[in-house]
Amino acid sequence: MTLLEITLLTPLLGGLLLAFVGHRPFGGWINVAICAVTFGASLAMALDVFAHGPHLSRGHMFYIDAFNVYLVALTAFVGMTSAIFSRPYMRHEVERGRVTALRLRLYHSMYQCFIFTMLLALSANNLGILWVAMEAATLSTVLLVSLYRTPEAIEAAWKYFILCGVGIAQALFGTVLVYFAAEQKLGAERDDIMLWTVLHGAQAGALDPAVITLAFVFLLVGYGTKVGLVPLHSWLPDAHSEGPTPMSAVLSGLLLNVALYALVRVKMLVDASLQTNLAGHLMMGFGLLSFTVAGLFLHRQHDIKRMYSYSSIEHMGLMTFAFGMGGPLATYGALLHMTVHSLTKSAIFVTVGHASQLAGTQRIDKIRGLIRTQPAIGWGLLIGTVAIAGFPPFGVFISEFLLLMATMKAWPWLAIPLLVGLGVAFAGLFRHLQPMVFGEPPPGQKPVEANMLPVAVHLFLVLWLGLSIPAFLSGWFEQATLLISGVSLR
Amino acid sequence: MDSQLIAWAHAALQALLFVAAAPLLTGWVNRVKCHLQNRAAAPVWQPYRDLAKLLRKRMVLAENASWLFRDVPYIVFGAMLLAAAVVPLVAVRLPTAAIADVIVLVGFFALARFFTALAGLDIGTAFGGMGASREMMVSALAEPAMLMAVFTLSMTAATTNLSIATEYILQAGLVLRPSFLFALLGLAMVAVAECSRIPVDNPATHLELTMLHEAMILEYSGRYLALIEWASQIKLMIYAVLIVDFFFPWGIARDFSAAALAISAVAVTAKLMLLGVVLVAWETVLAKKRLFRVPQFLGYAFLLSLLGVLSHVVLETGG
Amino acid sequence: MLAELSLFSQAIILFAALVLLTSFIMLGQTRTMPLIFTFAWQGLLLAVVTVLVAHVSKHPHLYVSAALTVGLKVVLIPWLLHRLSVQLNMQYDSEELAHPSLLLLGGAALVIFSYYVSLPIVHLSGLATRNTIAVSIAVELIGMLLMIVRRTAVAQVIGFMSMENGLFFSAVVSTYGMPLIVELGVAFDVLVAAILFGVFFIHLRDSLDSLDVNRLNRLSEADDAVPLPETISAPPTGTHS
Amino acid sequence: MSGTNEIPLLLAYTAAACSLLSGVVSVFAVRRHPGFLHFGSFLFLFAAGAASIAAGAWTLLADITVTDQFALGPPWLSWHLRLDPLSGYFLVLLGTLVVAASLYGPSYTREFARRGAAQPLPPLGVFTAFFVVSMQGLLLADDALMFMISWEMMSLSGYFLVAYQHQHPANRHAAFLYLLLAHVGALIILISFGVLAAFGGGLSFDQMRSASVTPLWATLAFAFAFIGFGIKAGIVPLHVWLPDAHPVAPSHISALMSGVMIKMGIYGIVRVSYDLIGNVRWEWGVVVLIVGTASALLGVLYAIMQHDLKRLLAYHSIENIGIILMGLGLSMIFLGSGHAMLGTLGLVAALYHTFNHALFKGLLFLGAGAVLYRTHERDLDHMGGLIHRMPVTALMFLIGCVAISALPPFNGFVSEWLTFQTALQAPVLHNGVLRALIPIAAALLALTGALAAACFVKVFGIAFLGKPRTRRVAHAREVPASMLAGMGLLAALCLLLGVFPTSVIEAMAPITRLLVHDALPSTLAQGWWWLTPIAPQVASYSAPFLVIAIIGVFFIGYVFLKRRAAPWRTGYAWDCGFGRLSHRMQYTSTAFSQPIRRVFGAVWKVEEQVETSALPGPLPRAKSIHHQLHVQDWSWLLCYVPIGQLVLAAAKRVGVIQTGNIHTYLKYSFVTLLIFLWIVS
Repeated sequence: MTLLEITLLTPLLGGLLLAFVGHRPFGGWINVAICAVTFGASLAMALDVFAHGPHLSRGHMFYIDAFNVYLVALTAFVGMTSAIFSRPYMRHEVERGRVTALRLRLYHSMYQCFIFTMLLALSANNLGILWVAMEAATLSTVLLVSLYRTPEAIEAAWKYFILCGVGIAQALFGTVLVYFAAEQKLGAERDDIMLWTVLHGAQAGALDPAVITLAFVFLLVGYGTKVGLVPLHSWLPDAHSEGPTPMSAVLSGLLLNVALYALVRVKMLVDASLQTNLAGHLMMGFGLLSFTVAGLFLHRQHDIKRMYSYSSIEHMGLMTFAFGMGGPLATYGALLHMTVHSLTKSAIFVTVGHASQLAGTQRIDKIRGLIRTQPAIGWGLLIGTVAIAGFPPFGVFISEFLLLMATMKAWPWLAIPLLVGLGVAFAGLFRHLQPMVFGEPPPGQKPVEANMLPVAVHLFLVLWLGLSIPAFLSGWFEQATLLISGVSLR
Repeated sequence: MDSQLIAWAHAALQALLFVAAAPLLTGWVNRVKCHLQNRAAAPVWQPYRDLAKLLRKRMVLAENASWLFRDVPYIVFGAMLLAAAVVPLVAVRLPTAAIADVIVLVGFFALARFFTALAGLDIGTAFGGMGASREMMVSALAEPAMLMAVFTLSMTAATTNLSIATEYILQAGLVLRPSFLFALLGLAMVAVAECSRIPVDNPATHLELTMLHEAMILEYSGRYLALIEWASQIKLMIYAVLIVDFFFPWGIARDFSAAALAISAVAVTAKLMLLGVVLVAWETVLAKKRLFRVPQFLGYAFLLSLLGVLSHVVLETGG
Repeated sequence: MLAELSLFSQAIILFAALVLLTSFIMLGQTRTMPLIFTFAWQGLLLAVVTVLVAHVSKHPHLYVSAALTVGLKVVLIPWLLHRLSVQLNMQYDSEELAHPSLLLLGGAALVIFSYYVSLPIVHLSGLATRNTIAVSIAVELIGMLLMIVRRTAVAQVIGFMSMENGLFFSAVVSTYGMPLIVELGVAFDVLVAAILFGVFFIHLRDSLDSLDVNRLNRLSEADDAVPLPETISAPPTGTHS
Repeated sequence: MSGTNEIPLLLAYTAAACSLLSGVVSVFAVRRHPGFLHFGSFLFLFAAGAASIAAGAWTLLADITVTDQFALGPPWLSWHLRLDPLSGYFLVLLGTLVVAASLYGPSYTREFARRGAAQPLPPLGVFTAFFVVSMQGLLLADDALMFMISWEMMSLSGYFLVAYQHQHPANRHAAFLYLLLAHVGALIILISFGVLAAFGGGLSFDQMRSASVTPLWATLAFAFAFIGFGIKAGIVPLHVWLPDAHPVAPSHISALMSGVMIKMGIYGIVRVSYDLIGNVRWEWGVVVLIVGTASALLGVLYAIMQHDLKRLLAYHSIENIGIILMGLGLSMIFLGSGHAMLGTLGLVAALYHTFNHALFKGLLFLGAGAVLYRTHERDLDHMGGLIHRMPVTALMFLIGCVAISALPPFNGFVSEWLTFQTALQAPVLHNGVLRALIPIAAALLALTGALAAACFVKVFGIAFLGKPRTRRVAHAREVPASMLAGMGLLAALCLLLGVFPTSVIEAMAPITRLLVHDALPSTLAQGWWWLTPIAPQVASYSAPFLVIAIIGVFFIGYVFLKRRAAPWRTGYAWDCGFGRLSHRMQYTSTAFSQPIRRVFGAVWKVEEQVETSALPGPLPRAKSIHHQLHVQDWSWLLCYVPIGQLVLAAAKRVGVIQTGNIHTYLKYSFVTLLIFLWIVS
């Protein structure tokens, strides 16, 4: 029973167990326990990979290398902390009658299935399995989005389902084309040609450029929808604002990362066979468009969760732009940005959840005086937003600093739209944040029972990454950079 | 070493002479004005008698006056004394001129004006506020014009040290410089504004609406008023001597021999008396301007001194 | 060119054309019930093509895929949709299309476009069925067009499912089907999707009391007034009264 | 690296450690025992200030440059530190003001610790500590990463301090504007470092120094650096955040902000243009001179119109930054056209004025804080007669006012005098236009000086002299001794720097040797008594002599006149016979600035309404007159409001995408796919 199998099976079995016992008062604790076990196993696996290098499972079905090992650990960790947060949150929702016992059971089991599908997608070596895992992730979150059964929630869930369904269908066609190109070159009789390791191996260079480019376009549109790149992003704000907050935290923190991971896996294949950096240019264009448009969207939001979902779109656009640029510095910055963004954004969604419970609404102009009512939530939201806006000493600043330096070196004139976008996004975020956090609270606003431990742990980690990146993590990033961009950093 | 000592002694002597002669110039100006307006004129040393009377009289202070009100006369008089020590009156090689150059001289005037305005505000009456506000407005407009005029001189003589500059112009002899003509007119108009003479302010009257300088020192009496009156007389003398040194320096002593000093004393007295007559003629011809016409007047002064600098830069240095 | 192909290849091309035809019928269909039946027909034709390809390319696992297609796309999903429509008494609803002729022209344009797109693949692929790749792409794009145009949720589901058909068809045609494990995964996903659609119909029905998707636009920002920030509207300090 | 060289760096580290400790200690200063904040954290802050002064002074006097490396940040990009005379000089500046603020702070913050106070104490202490440590880090930074981290942390901690009393909407508005412009400034600085890093091949300043940058890119890098640092320094079009942000922070923080934070902008400009880019071009000097003159003039003109004391002082910071930039501009012009010695003189004048401004602006803000502490009043028109009730504060404030108005015995005059001397050497230049332009700039500097004097006569006259205008001001008492100590330290330094300029300029020689490889040889030609920057015969100024003369006059006056004269008696002020004057008959600050408002009318956007309600009856008698004056800043209306509306309009147009209709969303993905396919094929 290798560590990888434990990491994958625990959430699956947990999901089944919680399907029956999820609604009990200790259901929340079981959820946390399962996530803890998963995190423990993934951490052990990560240390093992760190010690012995990439790990290919027996049937070549799963492949853990420097690129996805820290993502697996990160997914499990954020899953655990969101589970810790979701326990008091869901109990509060149940007390307020917004969620029935049956739905709580559904919530917990779907939560674990969602964690399982993401871990499966990250570790799958077969591109087909990767696609199946992504589709399953969509399906498991659709029910979560429509948990509250309000008309808006159902509408959001329907749109999420249709748009992601169509997107994933494109991705399937892309996968088929990749399979087709591989079959041409490696012969039809071998059954392992869908394995990423094989495709990325020495002889991958010979895949037919025309077909691979076509495949990349379909995959880019497919997985791009899941990453939430503009103009395919429309489902993301609705799904975030209508679903329960723990789900938004996990969705925004992890699912977008997994989709981008899949996209980059495919880009590595395409770069290997194409001489021109066409794939990179497409991603840069897509990323820059999302970055600037999402920045402008921040200014017009009325719902706090929608605002932070647009901030997620903006950051995913920045990461896509960085991966598109492809230099060693940019790739290192993008990998670091993936980590710190998911940590910070999930911490922010935790505080946003408690803030909306405290104010009883998600409308920005009705949330007032957070610091005065409950300092923990007020300061947590303020510092979280400061971190996500890219202020030192937090990690987001370091990754944005590296990205800007790389842009200045490779495409000096592209730095201008980046900086304008950063400025506009910062203005949008803080314009809405200030009235919420500062000022006098409305009469009768009582503090709400909140577990701020996840927020503190996340922000501490981001602060630690901001000040000095530990050697082992930086080692992973450098190996991954070598893998992705082909050029070593030092 | 002893020559240094003698030079310092001469400088101190000249400063005392300067301070002593200041009321004389004012007495002369008042006397000529009375003659021009065919009134019976007071003797030339009348200002001395006024100062002596004031020094003896008992002072009356407003009940709201603070310690600042009581210290301002000394600060103003000290500043004027230092300014007088720096300006070469009869001899040129003045060691004291190294204490402060022409920009510091403008600084002294600003210091004196700053504290007089504060004294005006200290009592808390409308007159003090009005005088201070208007005086600061006029001085704000006069200072750039004065500095532009001074720049013309110091750029020509490549120094801001007054005695070295006067010596340079003396050695250069009679040279027709358009920049000096403009600088002279500019400096004269600024001098009129700074010493609160006719077109800007009326030194003779105590009418609330017309007075600028007088409004600030309305509450002073006794020895404080003496010190302040004396300081303003010294200020008038300094401006007159500046104009004489910059534009008509002939006859000023270049060494401390008795003969040279005697000649330069006579030359300076004659020039100052001539300048007094010109000032009186200017004042009888013109009437006091309305307050918000003064900026236009000072605008012309600035324009003239600016023309001075430009003509120096463009015409005289060439290239 | 068609002549020198073996009889079976010719049959494959014929049935591919028929699948394309069903796509066009669905595009033009306004009533719900015939729409569901046409979808079933498309599934059946697809299964036949898969059997033919399995026979020509001697890939045994394609028979399993064909069986799966028949089970899912011909029997289970149409029956599910039919039962739901009857339950929500929508079977007689019909939906008027804005300008049907333009729509069909659009479909034709899509076919030409997909042919243009698939040219690099066709000249590379050595398979007998290479020239049906263009058709498979066309079926998929028309499925998407169907989703965009139709208003009722059922029609959108049908569009989604016909897109899945197109994808399955291209997999079969271009690479003689994916490895079995992937086929199973895809089939499983489609099945779960179908169930979820059913669940959603009920929610939509009782929340919106109609399946008209166009009425789903609460979450719109288009006409929201941009909240004027404190910075612009707040009077800058320095006033004095 | 011999033993003694290490010490300044160790002192700098202890300084940073002390300020961090003050932050840690203030965390415990909760409501029940505020002593932690008052004595614990301010004590550590005092130690931090003292250590900074020691480190800076040691580097300056011993003229040594020490470098070090920290293993922070990504492994292949560690933090580089460097303590050279330039950063030593600014460390001394920072240390002096931190020491003064830590003396002043304890009793000033007692007001926040009172029962009903709206804000908890710990955030004030923590963010002050971050504010100081980030500035120390900024001065020691030797690579782009550490510089940017310390720079943005300085802005961030400043934001929290400005938003400390966040119950007032105006404070929130000011804090948002401050952080927005600080962030935009930081991003622009990032571009400048990006350009230098691209040429230098790395992020550390040593690589940038050795980089050979083409003139075009060097100008671009300088332009971005100047704009980025200019936003923080508050040059005219970019200054709008400063008059809102500084006044709302607690007074000892406003003193630190106005005194030190905007000087970091100047430090940045000097570091990038003189040190990193190296060969300065004279075109840059012309731009800096023009911007400096504009900032100086507009800064003072806007300051005169203010009637809020702290807002007036903030506007004055803009004026003094303008004067510093004029010095820098002149230095760049002379350096660019090959006159190294005059370039050095300009740089010395600019750096000297930076130190002077830090001192007297800090003193004035602490004075304003003392008045606020006692009277809770910031509006000049509600003050008056404070000299009788707060004599020592009045004396300190007077020294500050005289120093800032650049009047002879004090330090403001020396630096302005040096700037004038640099301007007067214009004929040396070969470029005719410059020879004409520089004297005009000098004349405008004189106008600024005179207007500043007018403004501070108004401030001191209306606030401290005359009769008290409101009841609260009438009952004011003198502030506790510790606050006076803080102010006293700065006042004494103002006098010392004014009277002994030669020794200060001598101490600054290492900086100019480092940056321009030249020093002023003839400063000490005539001994420390005379200041002769260029040459004894060109210009000389002896401040000690001047102070002795004034003391002499006081002595003579006292000995000959006072003792022998009869004692003075008090009487009523002259009231033209109408009877007792009331305090309402005094000039108010708006009345005082009315003549200047009429003369320079076009500079502001003035809206003035006077409504008189007449009494019934034939005679035109007024029952009541209501005067409404509203002076607005043109740059806020012309630059910032349009940009804000532009962004909001773009946001509105962009919002159209999110129609909420699923079909349009599907259309988007469909069209994107088609476009990509078209691009690819």
